[in-house]
Amino acid sequence: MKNSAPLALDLAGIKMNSPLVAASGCYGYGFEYGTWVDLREWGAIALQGTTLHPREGNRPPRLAETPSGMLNAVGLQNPGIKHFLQEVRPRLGELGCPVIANIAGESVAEYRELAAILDGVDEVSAVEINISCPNVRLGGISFGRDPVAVGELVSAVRGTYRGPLIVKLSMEASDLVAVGRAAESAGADALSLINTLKGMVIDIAARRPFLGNLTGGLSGPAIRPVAVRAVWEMAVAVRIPLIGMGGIASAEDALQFILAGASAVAVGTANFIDPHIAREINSGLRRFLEQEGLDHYSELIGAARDCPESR
Amino acid sequence: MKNSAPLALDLAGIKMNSPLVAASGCYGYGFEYGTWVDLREWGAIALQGTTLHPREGNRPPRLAETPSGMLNAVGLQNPGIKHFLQEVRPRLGELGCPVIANIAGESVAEYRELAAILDGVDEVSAVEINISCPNVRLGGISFGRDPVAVGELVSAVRGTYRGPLIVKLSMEASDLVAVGRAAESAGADALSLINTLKGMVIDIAARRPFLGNLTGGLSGPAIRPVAVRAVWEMAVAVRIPLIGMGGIASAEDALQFILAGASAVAVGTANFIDPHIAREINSGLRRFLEQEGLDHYSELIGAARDCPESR
Amino acid sequence: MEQTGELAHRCLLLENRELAEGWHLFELQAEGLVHADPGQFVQLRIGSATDPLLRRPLSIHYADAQRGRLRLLFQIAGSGTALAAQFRAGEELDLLGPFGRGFPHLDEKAPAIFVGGGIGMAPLFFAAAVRRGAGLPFKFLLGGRADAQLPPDEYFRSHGIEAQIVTDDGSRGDRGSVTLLLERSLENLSPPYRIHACGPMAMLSRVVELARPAGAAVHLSLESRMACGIGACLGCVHPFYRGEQIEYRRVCLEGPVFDGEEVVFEK
Amino acid sequence: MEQTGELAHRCLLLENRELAEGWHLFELQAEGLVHADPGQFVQLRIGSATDPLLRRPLSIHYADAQRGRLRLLFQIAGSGTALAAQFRAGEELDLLGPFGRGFPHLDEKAPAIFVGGGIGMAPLFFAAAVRRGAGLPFKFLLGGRADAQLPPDEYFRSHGIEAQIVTDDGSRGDRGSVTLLLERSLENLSPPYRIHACGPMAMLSRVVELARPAGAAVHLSLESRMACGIGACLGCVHPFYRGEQIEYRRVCLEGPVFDGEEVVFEK
Ligand SMILES: Cc1cc2nc3c(=O)[nH]c(=O)nc-3n(C[C@H](O)[C@H](O)[C@H](O)COP(=O)(O)OP(=O)(O)OC[C@H]3O[C@@H](n4cnc5c(N)ncnc54)[C@H](O)[C@@H]3O)c2cc1C
Ligand SMILES: Cc1cc2nc3c(=O)[nH]c(=O)nc-3n(C[C@H](O)[C@H](O)[C@H](O)COP(=O)(O)OP(=O)(O)OC[C@H]3O[C@@H](n4cnc5c(N)ncnc54)[C@H](O)[C@@H]3O)c2cc1C
Ligand SMILES: Cc1cc2nc3c(=O)[nH]c(=O)nc-3n(C[C@H](O)[C@H](O)[C@H](O)COP(=O)(O)O)c2cc1C
Ligand SMILES: Cc1cc2nc3c(=O)[nH]c(=O)nc-3n(C[C@H](O)[C@H](O)[C@H](O)COP(=O)(O)O)c2cc1C
Ligand code: FES
Ligand code: FES
Repeated sequence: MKNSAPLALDLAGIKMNSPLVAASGCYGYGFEYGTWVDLREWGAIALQGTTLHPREGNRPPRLAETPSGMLNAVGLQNPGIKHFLQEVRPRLGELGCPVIANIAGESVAEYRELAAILDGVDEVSAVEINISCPNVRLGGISFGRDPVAVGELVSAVRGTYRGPLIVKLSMEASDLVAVGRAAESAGADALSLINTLKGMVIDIAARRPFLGNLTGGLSGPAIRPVAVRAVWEMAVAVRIPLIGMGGIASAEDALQFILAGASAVAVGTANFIDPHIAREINSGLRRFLEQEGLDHYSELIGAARDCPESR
Repeated sequence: MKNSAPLALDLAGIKMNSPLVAASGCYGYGFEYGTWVDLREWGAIALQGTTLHPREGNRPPRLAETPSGMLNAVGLQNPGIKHFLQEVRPRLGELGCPVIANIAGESVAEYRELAAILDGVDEVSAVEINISCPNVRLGGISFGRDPVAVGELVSAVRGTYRGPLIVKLSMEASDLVAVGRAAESAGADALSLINTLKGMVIDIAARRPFLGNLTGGLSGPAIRPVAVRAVWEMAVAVRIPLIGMGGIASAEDALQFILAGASAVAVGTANFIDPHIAREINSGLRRFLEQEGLDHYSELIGAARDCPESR
Repeated sequence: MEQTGELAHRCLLLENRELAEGWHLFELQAEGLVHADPGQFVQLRIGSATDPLLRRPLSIHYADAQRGRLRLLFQIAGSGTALAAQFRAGEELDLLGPFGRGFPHLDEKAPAIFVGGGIGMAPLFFAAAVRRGAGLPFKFLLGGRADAQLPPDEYFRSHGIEAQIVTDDGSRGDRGSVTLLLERSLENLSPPYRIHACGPMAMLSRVVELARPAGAAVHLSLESRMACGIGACLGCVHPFYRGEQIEYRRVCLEGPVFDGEEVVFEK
Repeated sequence: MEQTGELAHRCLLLENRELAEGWHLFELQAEGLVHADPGQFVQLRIGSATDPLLRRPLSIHYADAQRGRLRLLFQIAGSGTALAAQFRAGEELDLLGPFGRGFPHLDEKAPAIFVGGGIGMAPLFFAAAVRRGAGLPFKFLLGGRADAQLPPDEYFRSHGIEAQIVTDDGSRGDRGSVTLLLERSLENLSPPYRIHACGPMAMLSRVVELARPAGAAVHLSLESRMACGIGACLGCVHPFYRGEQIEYRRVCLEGPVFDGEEVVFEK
């Protein structure tokens, strides 16, 4: 994983200049922010979720602010994989950093088909399968909850996609660690965690749920302690690298996840507040390494486990 | 449930002047705050958790602040049920409002014994069984996760305690709604939800978890959207009343839970910021009823479900 | 304007004035933002902590490119704007922008009618001032709740804007709604002209109805909850007609100003 | 003092002065708090939003009962105190208190030695001022990092306190730690006397060691993370010896001032 540059890494085959990933759904296709900011600060950009068929998404309002967090119920609005190949793919080279395609299906077959299509796409460095979107009702089957179902799903996708395969876990899982282990056994190369927590805001004046979709996914600093804990628990359970996320908004926050056991970290909501957040965090990480006299951030991965109580 | 006073209720046999409950573990035995504030603003006070044997609790630090929330890892420090009967019980009359005893055991037998002891205690209006404390390792068995285990536990306690029995649920449950239904079937008179979410903060300078117990329970406004959603989902699944909690700090917050389906609401963390919070919320609720031309708050229970999308 | 250059701006707050009841006018030193178009907006950060978390979108109310000065005008609507109202001269504000697409065709000869409902006048004021500067004809119609809840006449006049004002209670101008004013104006005017409106949805809907028989082009500035403001989160969408179909468009990127005929109004 | 009366206080901030590098002195109009004892503390709310969520415990640094004035003195230690440092004169602060048990025996004839490490001097100053007011003997020993990181001599003198100061770099007083000063003081003094100390744990531990041979009573003011401040949440506990046993006591209610012999120091 080590490299001459203090923040560079090879994450399950993705060559990254920094452990920072732009979190899926929070960074569009990269171009939106690319108009304004230097995308090379990112180790990789996870694109917004793509489905087989176009999806119009949920009815508005789709956003609600909550204490130190926000709910979103976008509902995977996207133009579908065909449009992606035609319109988005040719432009991905412009981004200047590795691209992770995030996919969601309504059945195992759909996930497989999406993965098979992306297997031939050089512009995409890795596929992240979202088994966890809390804002979409996928015909009743909630893939993310059950370790056996997740195992089957990942095996199926693994059969058609040869590049780095990341599985993004849901906190809705009946047993998060078991789901992570199932994904690993079925051939996942890395795990992303956590996705948003299912939440709700009631509009008391209207006496109804505020969001058009009733519930939404909670993201932002509010969920950070839950996310750090999830990474901590997963890090001892699997051998594949973890991409930690949930409320990261500073180098200090990122370090919490790394010390807990994450090899890389993703930033979602914080982009909305500070579009230059990747630059900020990278330079904060470099400063920390200098202060602590370390050559490479990977020396910190999981280092909080060395304390006596955690053995 | 209705009564002449706009905020009064009979919650599963507990006669309350207000739907506000002081949340367990956040209000000591009531006396600590009673020195300073008028406890009659509370509909009921849930005492700090009591165990069969004295517990010294977890090693400090036990608290960490997080964005719009806090982690605690008190670890059920308490002098045990014997001390409770001798020292606390005689003084409970002073509090001036109904008292809910919150109990936690290390085995079904312990819960039963605790409940049996409290069955004879007039000063206690109800028993709340905590199947969910995330800060205590109870010999490996985590009661709160599994519907079958919860059913057995509640049945056992139901056999020895004749008063109102409240079951406090854990978000760690593999399937929250199933656990709530199991508790109802086994004879629970009400459900409390939610308890804290398991979380963690890493001290990056020390490169170790900040809390002495490594992980802690996340409470406060940060978790409110998750708690409102939990109440919303549970309210359609069971017929027994719900005591909603998680981040309530204002009348507006309390109304979100009530509109989502809670018959009563509990306030924990917000007491630490505003010890007069019960008075504030009660008067806010009365103001809201007046504005909306309602006679009793119970007309609002679950009213957010009347919106077209939620049918 | 082209979307190049800096996105993030730290701007000195020169003045925070209560221009009407609950309306705050910020005068900022903001060289990087003064070339924005009328109808574009900024995202203001409120405080340095994580509650409130999201920025608040505010239209550019006026820009003085020569002096490098920018104005925002906002009404206290909730906790975020209440906190913003407490900012004091001398503080540095944290802004992103300019975002979105503004009012089109402001340089056309045909008269422009600006129709504002309450604080909806904020971006229209800038548009009117631009036309005024270019010597192009326009009308400025404004409705409010009461005299005290609108800026003083003098504020408009000092910028060469002759505002026609009505209030719900008749405490300034006639009693009535701004769409009544628009109806009257349209009687005296023959096409072509353009209508630009901003205000509550019910008012905007009525404006579109009134303009339709006259065949006048209408552009509306919409509001929506926003997170990114930049087109990346798909959070701020509103439904629009696209021929027979309805599609969601991002208020922050495709808007906030849209062709009134395409806006879907029913819930 | 008796714990009766009001718990919640809204107090006008009269002055916010930077007394030393990163040290802020608040002068408050606070009639309801001025009868507190030295060593007691208040819980200060930072902002009206939910981040930061918890109040911050601060010792009462000085109370002028006649003029109804209260002082807090704090060092910027993190985000909460950094925000507090921005409060301006004219704002109303939200305080709870007074909480806890203060320094005992301040009215005794036997000399008192106050030993402060850095900002730990905050509550000791009040205790010393009380003894000074009663004409009772005391010594005031203070250690700091450097001259600029301590209040000016004049600040002590104007309250009749003759502070003996050492600094880590020798930029004020001798170079060294405050426990060296204490060692010297004890050489020249014969029991009975009482020691009251506040500062970093390592310093407090050393103070207890030094006092033991002389058989002097030592009271220490401890710090701890707090939520309620009132004894209800069991969050702020520290371990103490109780005979052979170790037990947790609440710093907010049983403390913050404890008998030094009972404090457990090792991790
Ligand atoms: C492009 C655009 C330009 C705007 N220009 C102005 C302006 O010039 N002057 C002005 O006074 N107001 C303007 N607004 C509205 C302004 O953004 C909201 O009033 C403000 O965000 C409310 O924040 P709050 O915290 O005070 O209220 P909240 O307590 O958050 O909510 C109060 C109301 O404000 C709305 N609101 C809350 N958050 C947002 C958000 N992130 N985006 C949009 N609406 C939100 C809600 O729908 C709610 O009804 C504009 C909005 C948009 C989208
Ligand atoms: C009884 C008591 C009296 C005190 N009196 C003073 C005083 O007079 N002047 C002064 O400068 N400081 C005093 N302190 C310490 C002061 O409370 C902390 O420095 C302050 O809470 C730090 O908050 P922060 O947000 O700036 O720092 P944070 O970013 O929260 O943390 C910085 C450091 O402060 C400590 N800290 C954070 N929160 C708390 C908390 N709730 N309680 C205790 N420690 C905390 C942490 O251990 C951490 O190392 C006192 C503490 C106690 C318990
Ligand atoms: C507006 C929004 C849209 C999102 N869409 C997706 C998505 O399409 N696919 C996905 O895997 N995660 C999605 N997420 C989850 C984020 O990638 C991330 O896991 C989560 O927000 C926690 O990180 P944060 O707190 O840094 O935002 C979305 C999050 C937000 C806020
Ligand atoms: C310091 C602290 C101690 C707690 N102890 C208990 C407990 O002993 N038993 C219990 O059932 N819940 C306990 N809880 C959980 C609260 O009762 C409540 O469910 C939770 O904090 C969410 O509510 P809040 O956000 O209003 O605090 C504790 C919470 C806190 C903050
Ligand atoms: S606010 Fe994010 S897309 Fe418009
Ligand atoms: S801070 Fe709650 S018991 Fe001390």
